[in-house]
Amino acid sequence: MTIASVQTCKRCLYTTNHPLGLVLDAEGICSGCRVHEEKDSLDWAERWQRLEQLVKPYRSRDSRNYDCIVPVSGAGDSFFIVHLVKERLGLKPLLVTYNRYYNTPLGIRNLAQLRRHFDCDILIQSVNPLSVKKIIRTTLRELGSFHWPVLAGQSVFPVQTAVSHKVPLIIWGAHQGLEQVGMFSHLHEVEMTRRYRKDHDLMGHEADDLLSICDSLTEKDIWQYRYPDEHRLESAGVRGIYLGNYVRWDPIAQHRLMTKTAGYQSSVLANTFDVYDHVDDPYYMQIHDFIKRLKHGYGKLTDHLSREIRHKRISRESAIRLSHHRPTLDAQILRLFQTWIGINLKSIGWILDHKNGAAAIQQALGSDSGEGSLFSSWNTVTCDEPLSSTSDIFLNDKVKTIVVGKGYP
Amino acid sequence: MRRTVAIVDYGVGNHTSVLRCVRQLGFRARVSHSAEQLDQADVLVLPGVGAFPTAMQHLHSLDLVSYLQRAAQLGRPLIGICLGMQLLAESSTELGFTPGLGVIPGVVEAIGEPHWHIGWNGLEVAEGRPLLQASDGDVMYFNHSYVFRGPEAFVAAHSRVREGSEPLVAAIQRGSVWGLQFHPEKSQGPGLELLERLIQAGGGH
Amino acid sequence: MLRKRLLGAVVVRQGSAVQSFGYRRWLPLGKPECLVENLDRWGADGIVVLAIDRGDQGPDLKLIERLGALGLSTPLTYGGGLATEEHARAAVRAGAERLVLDAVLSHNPQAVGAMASSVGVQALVAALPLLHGADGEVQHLQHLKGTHGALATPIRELIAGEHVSEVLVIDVASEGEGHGFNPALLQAVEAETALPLLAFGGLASTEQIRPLLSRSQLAGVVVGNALNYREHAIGQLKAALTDQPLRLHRQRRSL
Amino acid sequence: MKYCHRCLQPDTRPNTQFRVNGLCPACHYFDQLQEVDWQERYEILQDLIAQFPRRRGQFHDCIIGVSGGKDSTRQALWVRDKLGLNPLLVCLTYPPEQVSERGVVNLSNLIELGFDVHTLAPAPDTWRRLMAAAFGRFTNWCRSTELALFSAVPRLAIHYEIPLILWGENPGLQLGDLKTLGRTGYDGNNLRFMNTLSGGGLDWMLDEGFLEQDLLSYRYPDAEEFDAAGLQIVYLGWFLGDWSLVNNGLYSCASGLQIRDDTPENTGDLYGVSSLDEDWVSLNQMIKYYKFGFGRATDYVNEEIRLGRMSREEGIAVVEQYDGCCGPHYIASFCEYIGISVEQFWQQVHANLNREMFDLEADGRIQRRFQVGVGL
Repeated sequence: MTIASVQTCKRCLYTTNHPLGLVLDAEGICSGCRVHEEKDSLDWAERWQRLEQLVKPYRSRDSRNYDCIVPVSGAGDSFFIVHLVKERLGLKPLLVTYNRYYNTPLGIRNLAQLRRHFDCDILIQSVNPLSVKKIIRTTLRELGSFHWPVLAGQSVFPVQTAVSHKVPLIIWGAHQGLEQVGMFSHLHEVEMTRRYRKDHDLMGHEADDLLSICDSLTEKDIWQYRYPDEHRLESAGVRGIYLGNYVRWDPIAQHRLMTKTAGYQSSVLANTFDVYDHVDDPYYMQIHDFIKRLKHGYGKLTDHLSREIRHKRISRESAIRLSHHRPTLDAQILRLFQTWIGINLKSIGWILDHKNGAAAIQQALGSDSGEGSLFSSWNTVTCDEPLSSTSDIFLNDKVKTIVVGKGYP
Repeated sequence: MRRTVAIVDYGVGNHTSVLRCVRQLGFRARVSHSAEQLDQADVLVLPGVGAFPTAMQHLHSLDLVSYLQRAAQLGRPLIGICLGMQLLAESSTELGFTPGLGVIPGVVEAIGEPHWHIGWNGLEVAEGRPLLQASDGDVMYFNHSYVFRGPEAFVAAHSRVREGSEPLVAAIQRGSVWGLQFHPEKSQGPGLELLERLIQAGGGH
Repeated sequence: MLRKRLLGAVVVRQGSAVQSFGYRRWLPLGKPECLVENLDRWGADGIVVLAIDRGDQGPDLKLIERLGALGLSTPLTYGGGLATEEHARAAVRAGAERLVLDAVLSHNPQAVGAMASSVGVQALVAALPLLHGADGEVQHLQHLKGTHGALATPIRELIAGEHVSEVLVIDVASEGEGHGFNPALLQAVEAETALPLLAFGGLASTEQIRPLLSRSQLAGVVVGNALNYREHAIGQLKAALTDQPLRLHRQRRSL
Repeated sequence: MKYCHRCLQPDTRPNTQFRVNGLCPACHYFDQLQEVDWQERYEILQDLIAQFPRRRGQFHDCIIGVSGGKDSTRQALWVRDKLGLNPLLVCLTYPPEQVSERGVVNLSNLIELGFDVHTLAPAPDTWRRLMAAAFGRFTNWCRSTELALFSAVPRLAIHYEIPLILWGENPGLQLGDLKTLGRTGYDGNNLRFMNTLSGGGLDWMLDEGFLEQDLLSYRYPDAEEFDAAGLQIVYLGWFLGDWSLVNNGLYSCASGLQIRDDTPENTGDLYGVSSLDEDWVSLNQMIKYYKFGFGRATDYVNEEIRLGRMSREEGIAVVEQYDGCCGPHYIASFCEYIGISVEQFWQQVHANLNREMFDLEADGRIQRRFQVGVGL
């Protein structure tokens, strides 16, 4: 393999080390920034019409079925996606959710609000936690990740549901490969593929790749994460489209709108200034992202800052300053995770370090760095209106996270 | 009991694809050129890449010529693939005259016109080859410019470059020895099915 | 009857798969293994992996080994950095069935004969990146030198004398843009050789592919970028080309 | 109005018929059970299950419809740990406004016991409007929601190609539709012919102006779909010798089930172990009482009398005290939810009051005219 030296984009904060891949052009601007430029040059009204044409044949003819499947969670872009699907395209969606088990009260609340506000049917899959924990033990050891079941489940349950319910159209929000690193132009109108899921969502490991003669993980544990059989997929005509190809995607603006009109709620999170993404998951920013930053020097903060640079809400200089924020860990959340998974922190740290040939994580997990989010400074360094919490129930339950919840009032 | 397949390794080309393919089909598989290892197998597979003379030279230098000939005489199941099939013949004129294993009567010669048989082509299975019958009409991957010519009695299947053109030998059989001019391991579903049947039958009939 | 082929191309730059646009602009795609494995599952008629930045580093043997280890049941063709007989032998040993030769055709045409005796002529494919000049002349692009001009005599002899078994004709101007392949380029090569031809560059839709397939010397088309936008892109293209002599993919049925 | 000679079941239960010896069908059935060879039934069940091998690539053997309550927790554990099957649990859950905190905790408990659970929740606002319509038409808010509850399991069974459905007790008996009685005591397939489910089940909703595509969660598969998928509904209650309200509660509480905190004065739920996933059931039980003269306390007491854990006299006292109880806070929250006033609620309940059994006083109080255990 050709090892090129790591280079940084002259506009955003991404480097050529980005796990999704990144290409710099002759001017030193990255593929992600270049594709982002399309957001200000494309005729979005025309693209919306393309979308309307695209979904037309998928409307149920006899009203005996849903028009489409929409994967949702208690955070992310779910509100805006359902808003577009239900209120602007006028489709009848079946919402689907993979229960990640790491659910915050706020995430449960947002999901309940989503269902109520948009009046949609929802199907929620909970894979038995005994198998989920077994898988985590394997992926922690083999891939250095405990997030695999979440990534695998939320990317495949909608596809399985499309096949089983014979609702061939799946509607996703933005394509992360396009948004972050410019894997595709908006004009390519990229659709969901099994290849992308395996390559990027699953770190190159599909469910069956986790099985080994030497491991106690069995087919019975992983089968619910399998992609549907090629033949069934093809004969059902399953197709997953991304709204970001047809709508000028801007998560902050969308979240603000949904907070105002649909009752979405935000929360200050650790290790990033964004108050909207990942409010449903207590471990995402605190553990998953923390480990990622120690491992790759890259995490959600870089994603968020680069996104905001591109949307011209922050200068590159201010962004660089913010990017020096040292990630922190919350001891309470760590204890919560340790109890749930049943592995103590020292052991988790050792496993992860052994994978990476370092002692950084073991050390970091050992040092209780307490609370602290320096992102109050966000509001002073941007030319944009402040980002703030609208909820204080992110993790109001001091003892455990919720498997399923009521979420109301 | 799962069958054991030995892939004869004579130092030419890559055996990973055949190996992976055989294991994927659920058989035990090993790659070897030692008589001891080959002896333990139920089925021998002779793959092949490159030119005929080089391949024969390698077989000689590893003492495999007499081993394979004896295996055929003893009626042990043996499957030659692509060049491995051509090696079963008496001789080839590729890059000059070279004697082959002579396990199946026939010679290997340049195809003629057109010069190449590269790509996917259908099989016309000959009468009386029950093991191959299910693959009649299946499309397999070929890549060769030399071809087997020999008595019809040993020809198990043909292919034609064009509708109505001269048939090219695609598979040969003598007892439990099989030669496949195409690459079953590179022919996706239909190729894997055929290979599975041949191994399962242990060369068989 | 020999079927026409629909091959999938994976362009690799700095070890990663990329979308390539006219050999000038690239967008990242991911791990070559994942793309290749996917084309195998989709039932492409062949997979062509082109490592475009090998220069004089020789073939990317680690990459070929990783691809070989996937246990593909689709023929794998590799191109990039192949300059010597030793390179060719190593690439085949690592798991490539066929090899695409590009720069070596111009720089060291005599090496092609040595490669043939080692891995067989049937394993060798000549790549000809061509441009349609302003005056209507077809010109040959030499990446390493960054120059283009008429097809050099040694290359013309190699393909006319069939020292390779197929020619991969690349429409440089159209590459990656999806606006179709210029048939004049095929015409120019047809005048030079009777070898089967493969067309690569600019092909995205069935409307672009269909007219090419009707040319008798064309053995297949190679599609790159456009395979990355949809699930089952190969199957979708083939489903719309049932009037053409293409092979239909079939998964293995269990005994 | 006549009472069963043994328990406190009046013959006002819809579609019931007492035996000549004066026993209600439930007591009669209970007597019969004393002769049952439970080992034989267990073997019948095993033979039955053997007829439904897994489809390739599928690791679920059967589907169990669950709420997370006492019946479902017990069944799920028995099916997995005793029968050795891997069930998929399907839960049709209430909207956020209706589902109880206790209900979601119990469902969580079931998941954490190690089950795969698919939860289906119909659109909340449609649910609410249907409930309001059902109350307005039938003075029974369950008319729409029970359609969703019954439909979810066979619908998902068809989607997932898992033909074997295990159910608790025969809902045909509860619903009082004799057409649903199957070939045997455990066969539930006749449910598909039940008029209130399949076929005309949605008619009144369509009349109310709901669109067919808004009612997907309420549509019971029609007989053709049901048969094409080869579905088999089996009632587990027939195989479990100690199946009862209280026993199921005992099994499930020992496995982590949380029960009601509220008192029977507010809920009519004697031990607080039934319908745990929502609270407006109390109000429906109260209305049932005003329509037919018996409520939820009667169900508990009848069981206890049959099992010899309570005398008929003790039972009469309990029923007199708790049947028809419903705390005003449940009525208030229900009215707020469906958008009517408490006065409107009572007007409708009064209009549906069984005037033979009850007197409506001028001040709005309802007086029982019958004597519990004796009749009118």
